[in-house]
Amino acid sequence: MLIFNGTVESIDWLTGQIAMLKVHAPEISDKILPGQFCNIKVSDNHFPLLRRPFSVSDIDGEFIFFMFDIHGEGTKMLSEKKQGDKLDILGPLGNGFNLKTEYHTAVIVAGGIGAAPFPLLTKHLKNKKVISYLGARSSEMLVSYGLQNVIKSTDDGSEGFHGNILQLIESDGALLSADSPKIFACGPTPMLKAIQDYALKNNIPCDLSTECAMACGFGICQGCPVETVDGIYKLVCKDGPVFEASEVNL
Amino acid sequence: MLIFNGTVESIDWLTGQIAMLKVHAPEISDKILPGQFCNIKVSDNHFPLLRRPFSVSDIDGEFIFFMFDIHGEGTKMLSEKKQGDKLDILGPLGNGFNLKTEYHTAVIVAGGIGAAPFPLLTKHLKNKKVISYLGARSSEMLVSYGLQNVIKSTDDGSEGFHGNILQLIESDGALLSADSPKIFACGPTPMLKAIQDYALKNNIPCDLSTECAMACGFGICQGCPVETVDGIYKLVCKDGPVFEASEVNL
Amino acid sequence: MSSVDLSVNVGPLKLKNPVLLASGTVGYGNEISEFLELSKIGGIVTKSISLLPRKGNPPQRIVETPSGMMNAIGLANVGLEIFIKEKIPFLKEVKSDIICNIAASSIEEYVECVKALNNEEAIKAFEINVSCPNVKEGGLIFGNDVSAVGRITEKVRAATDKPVIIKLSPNTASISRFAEVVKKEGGDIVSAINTLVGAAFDIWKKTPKIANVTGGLSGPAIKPVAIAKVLEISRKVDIPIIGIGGISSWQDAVEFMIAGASAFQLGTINFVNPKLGNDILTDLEDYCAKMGIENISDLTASYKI
Amino acid sequence: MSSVDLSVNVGPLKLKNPVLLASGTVGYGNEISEFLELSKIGGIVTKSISLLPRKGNPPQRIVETPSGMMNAIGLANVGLEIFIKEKIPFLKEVKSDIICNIAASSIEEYVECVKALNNEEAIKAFEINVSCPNVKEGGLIFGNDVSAVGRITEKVRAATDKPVIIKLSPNTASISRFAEVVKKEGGDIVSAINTLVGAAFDIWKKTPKIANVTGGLSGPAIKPVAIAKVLEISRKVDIPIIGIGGISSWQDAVEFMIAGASAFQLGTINFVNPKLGNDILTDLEDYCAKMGIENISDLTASYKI
Ligand SMILES: Cc1cc2nc3c(=O)[nH]c(=O)nc-3n(C[C@H](O)[C@H](O)[C@H](O)COP(=O)(O)OP(=O)(O)OC[C@H]3O[C@@H](n4cnc5c(N)ncnc54)[C@H](O)[C@@H]3O)c2cc1C
Ligand SMILES: Cc1cc2nc3c(=O)[nH]c(=O)nc-3n(C[C@H](O)[C@H](O)[C@H](O)COP(=O)(O)OP(=O)(O)OC[C@H]3O[C@@H](n4cnc5c(N)ncnc54)[C@H](O)[C@@H]3O)c2cc1C
Ligand SMILES: Cc1cc2nc3c(=O)[nH]c(=O)nc-3n(C[C@H](O)[C@H](O)[C@H](O)COP(=O)(O)O)c2cc1C
Ligand SMILES: Cc1cc2nc3c(=O)[nH]c(=O)nc-3n(C[C@H](O)[C@H](O)[C@H](O)COP(=O)(O)O)c2cc1C
Ligand code: FES
Ligand code: FES
Repeated sequence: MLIFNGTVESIDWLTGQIAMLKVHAPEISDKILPGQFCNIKVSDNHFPLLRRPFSVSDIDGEFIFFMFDIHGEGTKMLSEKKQGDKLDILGPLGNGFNLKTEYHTAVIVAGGIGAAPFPLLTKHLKNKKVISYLGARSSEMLVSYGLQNVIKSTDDGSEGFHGNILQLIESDGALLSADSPKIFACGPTPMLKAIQDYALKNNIPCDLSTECAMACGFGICQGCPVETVDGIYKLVCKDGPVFEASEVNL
Repeated sequence: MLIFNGTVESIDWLTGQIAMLKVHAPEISDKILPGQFCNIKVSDNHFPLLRRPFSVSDIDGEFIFFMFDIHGEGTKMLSEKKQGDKLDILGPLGNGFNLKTEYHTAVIVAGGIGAAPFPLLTKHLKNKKVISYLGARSSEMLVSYGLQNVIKSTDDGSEGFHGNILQLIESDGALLSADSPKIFACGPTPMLKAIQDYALKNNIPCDLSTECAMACGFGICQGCPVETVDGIYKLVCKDGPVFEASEVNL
Repeated sequence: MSSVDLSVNVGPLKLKNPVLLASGTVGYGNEISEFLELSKIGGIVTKSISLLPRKGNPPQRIVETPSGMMNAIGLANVGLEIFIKEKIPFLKEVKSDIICNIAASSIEEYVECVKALNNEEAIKAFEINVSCPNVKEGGLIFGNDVSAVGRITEKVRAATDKPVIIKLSPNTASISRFAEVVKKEGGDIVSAINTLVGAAFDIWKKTPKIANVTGGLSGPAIKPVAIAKVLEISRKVDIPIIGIGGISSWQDAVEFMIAGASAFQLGTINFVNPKLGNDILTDLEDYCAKMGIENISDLTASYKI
Repeated sequence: MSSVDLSVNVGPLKLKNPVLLASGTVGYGNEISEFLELSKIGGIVTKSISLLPRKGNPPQRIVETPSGMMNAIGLANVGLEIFIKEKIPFLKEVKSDIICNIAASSIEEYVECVKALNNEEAIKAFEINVSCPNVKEGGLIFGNDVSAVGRITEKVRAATDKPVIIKLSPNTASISRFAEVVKKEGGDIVSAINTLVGAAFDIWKKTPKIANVTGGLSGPAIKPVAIAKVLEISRKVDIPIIGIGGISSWQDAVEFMIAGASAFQLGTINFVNPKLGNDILTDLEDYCAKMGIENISDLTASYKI
């Protein structure tokens, strides 16, 4: 966990709506686990005041990558960064995906910009079989950058299966027939809930990468609770963002 | 008085500290009197919230110029504008210098960035003799862009006369011996006060371009009072920024 | 899109739409009319007027703060006589509804002003400023004294049959107690909020940045406080509310209506974007259309808590 | 430059410098210690502790606002027992002075907490939070009731001989009346301010953005209000003040001291720039040196009005 100035190397638009930011960050590029995130200050004044959390999407030597879409003011400012700009980064943060459990097939389930953490995860899945389900509203939000064996769905049918990602998984069948699968899911909370239900019902180990509004990102504000099945609150930023499907009430 | 988006054409650094901003602004470029100013929004969010007032320094066809130094957050942001950026401008504002009075010699007295309005004024002084006294802390703040017959002073002696601008005027003597002079002064308030005293004592007509913190710049907030000799308040933004030396208590 | 009805009834006050321009941020309408068509907006609230002209506070009157500003104008105004003679004629011409804001140092002065203006047809309602933090005689003291606000409401009520709006101070622990007493004493509407008391120092000179020492904080910075005050009144007192405080976009305006406001006022933002009062109208219509709202008044207090 | 003496006496509380980290914005020191050397700063104020553990409010607890944020954490904390067992040992190791902040729903609970902690050497002072706007039983009600604050001060005073700091609410018309009663009942110090009550709505869902409906507004947006409150206390009551509210730079900190504060707390800014507590020290020294100030305590209430 460090605070440092990264240097913007480039911003590439992977689709009309999704950008990939490449930052020179030797301070942390060799210390990041898949599923971890950084908290980035997008302006050097009080507007916006708080940092913005982004998953580390990929690493290439001393460079780290963030995949994002324009959501509000903060992401708009981020999208306007130019090569050479300094970027105030705090990270890496959070726990990351649990890669220690036993499984043979990694099943990635990514909703929209929820694809962000998976290129880096995929790099860590060297000896596993990988299936990647990728769903989004429309084809503009589908990014298969860095993924393997991608099966797509869109809500509007503009690309791949016409329907939501759970319908895709159910109609596809590859997951249920996979050899000792483990699900890694990231996306909007309603999607995560659906995947959680599905995984629990079918008894499939499942890591959910969750989201919550954050103030600090490193455990000092108590702003980002997620309720566990025991009825206590854990912190998304410190205890998460990744939780086992059986652990939390979303 | 209009609100419109000008387009940044260029920023040139006239000295290490003083910049000249060139903006394409056909909406108003033919409607500006020397001494008038514009109120510019330097960011497109609430930081900073208020517009910033800047004198129109020069006009060239459809382009208008603003001369400024980096004072705080707002001018820093202005200095970072790039060619093609849109600039939200409200103007022209204020009364401008009074060019209708009778005089033969225009004596410009500019302190530091107070030189800003005078290139444009000088263009309007076609049939007059012109003397320009230019004073500043140091040579880095001396800008003779667009001025005629410049006589310089610096507080630190790094260029021209070593001393303040009033000492320069007194030691120089050209003003007192000038044929029917009128002073046009702009600069920090202590300087304006000194010039005001000098002008009143020597019975020389004198226009002072004053400054005041402003919220609106066009007369609706009552934020920018200047006391007249009659003890009432006038508004710097609407009744000024130019006042006769005999009219106001600075 | 014109199937959306933007007109609102704020108690007895009927407005063609909920957009008002706040007292002290629009002067008497002249200057701002260069940027917007006053006739298109719900109305304007004139700068606080007092019985006699007030010179106002010495400079510096204005200081910028993070996402806000402070002012200590000191209720500089032309006084009742000149207001009637010189300002009302202009106000008659712009076809906007005029709400006349009155500030005073005594209950008698409020009543006298209201009586003198009561026959002016151009004035649709009175907004009684009991809450200006920048005047020393009355202002803050009235605004934070429930019984004084009650007495002012009662006396002003007796002096006019035009709608009476009482403009409340946020510098209190319970704004709803004030709204309650306004209702009890026959006030028609409350407007909330006036500015928060603030101060700032120059660290090199150690002097206050504002000559009056303290000033009134306004602008986007205070919006969350204003929303909370409007909500508090809305949940506790059955009286129409005009929402004010930090509105800088149509989204903010909608937020105020959801929180309980029947109409709203644009203040500080007029200094930065004097066109907003016009621009906001289409946006409000579009929002309502998208949300399936036929009458914008259905938004008022539509919070789901 | 090291000729500047940064140490301050805040009443009976001696600090190596005036920099404190505010309750609820530094946890129990563990996480933030990765970014700054706690031993170098004046001290840290721990997250409000209550007799029993508190789960806190459901999400969403945080919302951003212009130049600020709102929170409704609901005083989530581990409770007295775990605090003593698990947190104090760590706090002992960092060589920073610890001020223990206590929140409670009854006067008895305050007293019980203070008594249980009174023998902990690591704790240098108690800060009594009578002003958290996010808890329903006590919080706001205590903080806005002068006589309740008086009674709490009196009872807590009787229960400890460590310095007693009462943390005041800004959600009141006259904060100095509260400071007065604190002084009268034997409190040593007041800290000001806690957060302002705010609210925000999602205009598409019409629901509050914060699950608790209202939250506490903090950050740069509220600085002018906090400065005004510190100044009000300083001008009216002879009691040491710890200034809090929107500090985001050394300049802001100096402004608080000029306005009357003997020390200050960094709050929200810790979330954005957790190093500030360290970085500020050299800046304060440089400022004092430039201004010819040998003891930073000379800055306190050095306003020229
Ligand atoms: C652990 C974590 C990892 C994330 N990784 C990515 C990523 O890799 N790529 C990506 O595009 N987005 C990611 N997000 C979401 C991203 O943080 C938000 O899109 C971003 O904060 C929006 O900021 P804004 O100013 O553009 O939007 P605004 O809506 O203007 O933001 C307003 C406030 O809401 C908060 N906020 C808004 N949306 C979210 C959200 N979905 N989750 C949490 N807080 C939110 C902001 O932080 C800010 O405080 C992640 C969020 C979390 C919690
Ligand atoms: C009529 C008029 C014409 C001006 N013309 C020019 C010009 O041509 N070139 C130029 O460089 N400067 C000019 N100024 C001064 C210029 O407006 C300020 O330097 C600028 O507002 C500083 O903004 P900032 O955010 O960089 O500084 P900050 O100090 O961060 O500003 C904080 C606040 O103080 C106000 N402020 C700061 N300095 C001044 C000042 N000197 N006068 C009025 N308000 C101030 C700002 O507007 C802002 O609200 C003029 C001022 C006025 C009133
Ligand atoms: C410069 C200025 C002058 C004001 N003058 C008055 C006034 O004369 N009477 C009054 O009732 N309110 C006055 N106000 C308060 C506003 O009407 C409004 O209540 C307040 O600014 C909050 O709204 P805002 O945040 O949108 O500005 C003034 C506000 C400002 C900024
Ligand atoms: C997330 C958060 C949690 C807080 N929790 C507490 C608390 O437990 N006890 C307390 O006395 N104050 C608490 N506060 C208030 C701060 O200590 C401080 O008084 C307030 O935030 C104003 O300072 P700032 O603007 O610098 O943040 C909290 C503030 C924030 C932002
Ligand atoms: S965001 Fe602050 S504790 Fe998680
Ligand atoms: S700046 Fe608003 S009246 Fe002059």
